[in-house]
Amino acid sequence: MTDTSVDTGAGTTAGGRAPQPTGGNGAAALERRAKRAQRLRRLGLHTASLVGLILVWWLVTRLELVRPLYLPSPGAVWDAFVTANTDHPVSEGSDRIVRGEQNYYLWEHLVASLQRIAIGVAAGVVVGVPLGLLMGTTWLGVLLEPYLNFVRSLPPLAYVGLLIAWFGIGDTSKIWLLFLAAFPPIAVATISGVKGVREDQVNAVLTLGASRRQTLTTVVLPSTLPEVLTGLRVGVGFAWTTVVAAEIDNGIPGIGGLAYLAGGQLRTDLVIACIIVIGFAAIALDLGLKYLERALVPWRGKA
Amino acid sequence: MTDTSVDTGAGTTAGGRAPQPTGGNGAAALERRAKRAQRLRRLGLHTASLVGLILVWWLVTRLELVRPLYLPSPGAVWDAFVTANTDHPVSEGSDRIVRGEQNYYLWEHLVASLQRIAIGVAAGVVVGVPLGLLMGTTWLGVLLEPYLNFVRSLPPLAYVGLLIAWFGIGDTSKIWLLFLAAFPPIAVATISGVKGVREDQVNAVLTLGASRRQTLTTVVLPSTLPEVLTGLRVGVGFAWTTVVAAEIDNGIPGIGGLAYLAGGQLRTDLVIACIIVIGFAAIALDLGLKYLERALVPWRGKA
Amino acid sequence: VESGRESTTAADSDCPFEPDESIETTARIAWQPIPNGDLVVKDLGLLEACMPNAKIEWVQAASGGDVVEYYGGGDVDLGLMGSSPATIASSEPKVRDVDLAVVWIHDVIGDAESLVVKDENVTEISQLKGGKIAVPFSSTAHYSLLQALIEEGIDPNKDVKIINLAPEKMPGAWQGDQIDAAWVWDPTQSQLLDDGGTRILSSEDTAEAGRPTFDLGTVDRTFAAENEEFMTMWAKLQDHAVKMIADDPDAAAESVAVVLGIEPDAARAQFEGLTYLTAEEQAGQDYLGGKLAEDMLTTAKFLLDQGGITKVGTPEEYAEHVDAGPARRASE
Amino acid sequence: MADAVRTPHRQPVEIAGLSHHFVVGGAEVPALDRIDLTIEPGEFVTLAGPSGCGKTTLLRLLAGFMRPSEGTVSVAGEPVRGPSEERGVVFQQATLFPWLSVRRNVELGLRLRKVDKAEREERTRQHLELVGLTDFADHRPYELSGGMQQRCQIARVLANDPDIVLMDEPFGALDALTRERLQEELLEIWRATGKTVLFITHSVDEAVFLGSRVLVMSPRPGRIVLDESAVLTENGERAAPDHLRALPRFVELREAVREAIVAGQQPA
Amino acid sequence: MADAVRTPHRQPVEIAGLSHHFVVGGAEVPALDRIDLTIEPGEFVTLAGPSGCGKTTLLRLLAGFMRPSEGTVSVAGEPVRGPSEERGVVFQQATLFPWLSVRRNVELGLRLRKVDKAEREERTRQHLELVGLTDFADHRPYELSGGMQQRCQIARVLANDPDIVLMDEPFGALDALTRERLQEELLEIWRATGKTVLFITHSVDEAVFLGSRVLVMSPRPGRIVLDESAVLTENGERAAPDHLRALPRFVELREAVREAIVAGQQPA
Ligand SMILES: Nc1ncnc2c1ncn2[C@@H]1O[C@H](COP(=O)(O)OP(=O)(O)OP(=O)(O)O)[C@@H](O)[C@H]1O
Ligand SMILES: Nc1ncnc2c1ncn2[C@@H]1O[C@H](COP(=O)(O)OP(=O)(O)OP(=O)(O)O)[C@@H](O)[C@H]1O
Ligand SMILES: [Mg+2]
Ligand SMILES: [Mg+2]
Repeated sequence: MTDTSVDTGAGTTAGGRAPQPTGGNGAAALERRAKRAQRLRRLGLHTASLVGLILVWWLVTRLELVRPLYLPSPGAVWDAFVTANTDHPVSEGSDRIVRGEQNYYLWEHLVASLQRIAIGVAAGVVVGVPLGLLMGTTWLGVLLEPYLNFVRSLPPLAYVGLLIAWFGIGDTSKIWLLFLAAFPPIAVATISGVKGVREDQVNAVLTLGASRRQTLTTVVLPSTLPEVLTGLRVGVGFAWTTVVAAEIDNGIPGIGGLAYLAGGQLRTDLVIACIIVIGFAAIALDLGLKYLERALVPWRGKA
Repeated sequence: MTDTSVDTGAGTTAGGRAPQPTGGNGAAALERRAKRAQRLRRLGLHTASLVGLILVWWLVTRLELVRPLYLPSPGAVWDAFVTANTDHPVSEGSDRIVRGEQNYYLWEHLVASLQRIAIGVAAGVVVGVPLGLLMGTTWLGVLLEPYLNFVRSLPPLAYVGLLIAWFGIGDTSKIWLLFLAAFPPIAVATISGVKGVREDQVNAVLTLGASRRQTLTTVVLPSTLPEVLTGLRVGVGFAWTTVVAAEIDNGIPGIGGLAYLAGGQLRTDLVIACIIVIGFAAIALDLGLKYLERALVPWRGKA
Repeated sequence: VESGRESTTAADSDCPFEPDESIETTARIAWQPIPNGDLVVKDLGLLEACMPNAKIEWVQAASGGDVVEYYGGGDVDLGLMGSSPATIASSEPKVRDVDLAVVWIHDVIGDAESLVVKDENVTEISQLKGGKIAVPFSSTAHYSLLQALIEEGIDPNKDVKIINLAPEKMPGAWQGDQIDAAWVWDPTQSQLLDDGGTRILSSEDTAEAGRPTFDLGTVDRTFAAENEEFMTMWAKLQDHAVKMIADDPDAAAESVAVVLGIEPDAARAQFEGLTYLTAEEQAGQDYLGGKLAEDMLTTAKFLLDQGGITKVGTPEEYAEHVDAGPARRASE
Repeated sequence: MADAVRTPHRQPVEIAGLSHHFVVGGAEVPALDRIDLTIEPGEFVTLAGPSGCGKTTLLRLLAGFMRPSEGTVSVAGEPVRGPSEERGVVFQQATLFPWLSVRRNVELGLRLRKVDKAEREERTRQHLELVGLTDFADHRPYELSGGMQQRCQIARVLANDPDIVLMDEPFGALDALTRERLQEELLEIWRATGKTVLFITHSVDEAVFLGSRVLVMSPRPGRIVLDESAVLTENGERAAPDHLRALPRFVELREAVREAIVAGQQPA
Repeated sequence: MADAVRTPHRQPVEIAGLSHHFVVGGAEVPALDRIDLTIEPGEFVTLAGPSGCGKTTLLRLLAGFMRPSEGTVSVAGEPVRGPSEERGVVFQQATLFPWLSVRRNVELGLRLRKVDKAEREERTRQHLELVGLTDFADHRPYELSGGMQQRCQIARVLANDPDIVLMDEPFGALDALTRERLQEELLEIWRATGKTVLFITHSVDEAVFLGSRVLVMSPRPGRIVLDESAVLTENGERAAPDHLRALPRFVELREAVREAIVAGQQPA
């Protein structure tokens, strides 16, 4: 099904409205133009809803419906955001200049976390997809499934201590934690995808002479791809939610570590600035994954 | 694809080995017997691997490869488990009897957490599935998707303070947190499932006179069901991982809260007992969900 | 399973004084797992016994910051927190969100929080230059550590690497040689000492240098004003617990052990590192009666420098957030 | 809405200047080229043409599954904006719902339109019988053979009693006997109800035998190259099936259709 | 493995006491009942029978997609344990891979067997041409019409050059002309390579025209009720297609097959 007009069933021409006859004009060009218009409309929609949201937020704080301890005004958060990205005096009037927060700019904290997430999620894919394929197609699934379910339900806060004891307080333990967050949804989605592979597609490739391994790579994997990508998106989301738990201990630089410290100091404005930065970074990452999905799985809903 | 012999393609007769000819003997009965045998074999496999694992654990602690502070022996953990489930003197010889841990038995802590998770996940389904259907089929998807991605990537530890401020320190804020953990994977999976619905199945039901709502309930929802269930399983798993974060503050009774308190007192044996209880409870829950899946979606991989 | 079940076996304990049946307040009290009189009061159900018609709710909190948030949400009326969060909460702009007063000093932190070093050749904090020191940030230990470093002329941002680490994770990092020292409390402190660590400084020392740290009892000021009798009884019982720690440490330790879920012996050992003050001592000039407000001002100035707060209040403002009333009434 | 048998509308299906192309990898692939066609109510139009000439595309445009690149499709004067219950579709590849039993699949349309239970059950029973699936009513679609799936689909559409029936090679997967039986049943239903039918087939014989009007399309891009009335009468009455094939007009028409298909395929 | 054209084995396909039932909701649904059949290497066996009689089931058992409830299937003396590249299958419902272009689908078997590039491309080109999809080589399967998908599937199987070709109504979705052309091409390939072919069809004419041996199955449970040699010779040579249909033996056989199918369907 296409993106916007799914349930009308008129899937071919995007946008849902029938284009007018246009004489000799190249219809591919026409389609491109319609797409651009649609993209613009979308952007408008998002901007409008964002502005609306900020306005509501501003009003709520302005009317003092919520105490600033919990919800500072947009202005205060913006100030915290700017301060965290610049060299600034430690307090008003002081001549001691500090760099950002905890000696790193906010964007440096973000980059540090992004690196950890990237490695953790990459490891999650490298382990989760083959493991999922294996578990979905062999008796290993029966054996390992309970352990997978065990691991994927453990609260990081309960076992992060063990990780630190084993892998130290450096990045290794943090990456492990992010990996352990990202890999189970990827593995679960892969297994579920494998179960949905059409029997006759497997049969077909076997009659063409595929070996066990070739069946996996030429049929099971591509046909599982949509679910793997959904799993990946969920996994990345999980990794983000775990970034604070991962960076509670020795997590500077790191946006999660910063948010935690700021929380401990009751600096809600900075906490919310961190939250928003995390949210936007996550949205951007997810957008990228969606483009990947569209490029890799053009046949979804068609066959 | 069936459960065990997927990639051989011999999907119809479970077990992968051809049953011998049996004369007039009812073949359905034969199949039932084969299934029972398989179930027994599975149980054996699991027991064996569990025993093996405990043995390795015991050896590791016995040979003192790891300090008991990080990994206590199975015996110590068992003792902590038993103590936590009984009335026992505060110390040997003392006549002050305490009940379990923190005045609750361990199983009561577990039940308390299970209640919260059940409510949170139920809310996640009630909100996530309709929202996912709506977002997958209407322009609301375009509008809400960034917000969904925003919410699903927020680290609970960063915003649990806000929840407490809004919903108090009682169960409400904890359930909210668990809801916010469980609902995004459900919604994301639903959206992804909707995208995979075959266009012609939607077309078919529309030519039968289905309204918009009827299309959703009679075609989109059932055909999305496998992915919704995968999402639900991931969501439940995720709720479990969040249970400590939810119960850090005023989380007694609660297995997550107990694990957190025990951790602060360096009582690793109790922490690990909690972890194992959480893990087993999660496995049991997941098993139930898998049965549900098998009962609800018998056509997977066939059409 | 319902929450709020309190100790079953000790709840029938008697009130040490004449129970006051006229008090019908509902009081919600935030507690933290710190071995002091508050836990004894909680475990023995003294408040419940002495004010049979009052409704007491105990709310567990993981840190002082959490308690401040509880106040902000209107979820608690009394709460225990360290001197740093109490100072933050008494400074602009937080004071606008939570209006609380310090009414009790549960303990003065002494050897209970100390700097333990790994290398036995290190005897001076200055020798830690270039090393890694672990401490839970935003805690009283963090404050003491920074004070001690600055005292010695060591720049906490440059000369040493200070790492935020939760106490329960320190033994692992310690074992793995990832930290050179830690400023921390029990049971981690004892664990590190057992693991070959040496104590070179403690909060006792920083206190002597004029930078004491406390675990403070706080109350919502409106609540305190409206419930004077309750506050008095509360302070009397806290005083009773303090005296019990001094006079019958075994019984007190048992209560603490029950709440913390540890051995009574371990609990008893932890008493050693803390100084407990009777109501009379508290009400005096050295503490609630005067100096505590100054200590808070000092703390505030320091926190400003560290970026913890944005503005230091006037001495009068801090004095306003200290209320020796309940302690004084209790000691009479 | 709730009455199962409706009086068919008396308005034609009009196709004007209809062109359609698909965009494949940025390039345009033409499928239909300026088709003008009016189907009168009650006509049984059969459509033949080489594989890939655009028959299914035309049917899908009529059904409202896609919007044409150019031109218009209208039914009863109203432009087609999407699928509707008045235009039932038998798909080339059966689209049964695997979560419903055969019976449920067949009665789905009636359920959706809230036809009352007694009537629904009766119509379902009738149509299951019609396609010979009575014994398989409680099976799931994936437990049926290919031909049985196709029959189930036909029952589903006919049970819903649409004014216009669009059928894309409905009998392609059936054995000769079943096929003949269903052909006659379909004609019977058509005669009794006056439905408008568009019937795509590969069998020239079937096209001429069933149609009251026969169309042939040429491939790439699809154009209509033959459009003949095929109301074969014998003494002024529609001829009985047995006699029909013997009529000289039948043989003649069959030859014409075959030639049109061959001619259309030549340049490709 | 790496040579694309292999000499076919000289061993028969043997089916002994083969029965199969499906379990639907706890109840047994019989599909095949004690079938004994030996297909000699190089035979072109056509199989007809009413819809749902078990043709596809038999083919899937031969292919090794399922294990029979009773009895054995063996090829060249070896029991069939699963699908194998020596038994190519054209499915009743095309199972193309939507993630591969038409060309990639056709060359998949050659790729899997690591046939070298030049030969692979040549064979792919040939077979795309054979089924008339040269112009659509870079399309995706879902961008093809139903008949084109079926042709693509045929090309995919033939390009892989299996010893035994199992075809389940391969020409069902094709127009008459394309169908005739492919019938002849298939015969040509069969004659040239000596492959063993099992060909399921609904067209009695096609069954008799193509087969060197014609089988008819009866429904529920499937049994073989007709098994006739159909090597139609004219002056000792296999008859040319044009003359074939005129032979009295052809007409006779066609009548016999039709009657067998009708007889089989009667009791149902
Ligand atoms: N979704 C699509 N995307 C791109 N091209 C398509 C699509 N559907 C059909 N086509 C192309 O349009 C042309 C006409 O296809 P159509 O399905 O209408 O043929 P048809 O006449 O039904 O053939 P058949 O008898 O084989 O079913 C073909 O060339 C086909 O490749
Ligand atoms: N997966 C299945 N589960 C249950 N029953 C099945 C299954 N597949 C086939 N059957 C049943 O087995 C019988 C034979 O089916 P089969 O597909 O072999 O028929 P066929 O001869 O190929 O028919 P057609 O010509 O319509 O394709 C049918 O009654 C069908 O309902
Ligand atoms: Mg078609
Ligand atoms: Mg079949």
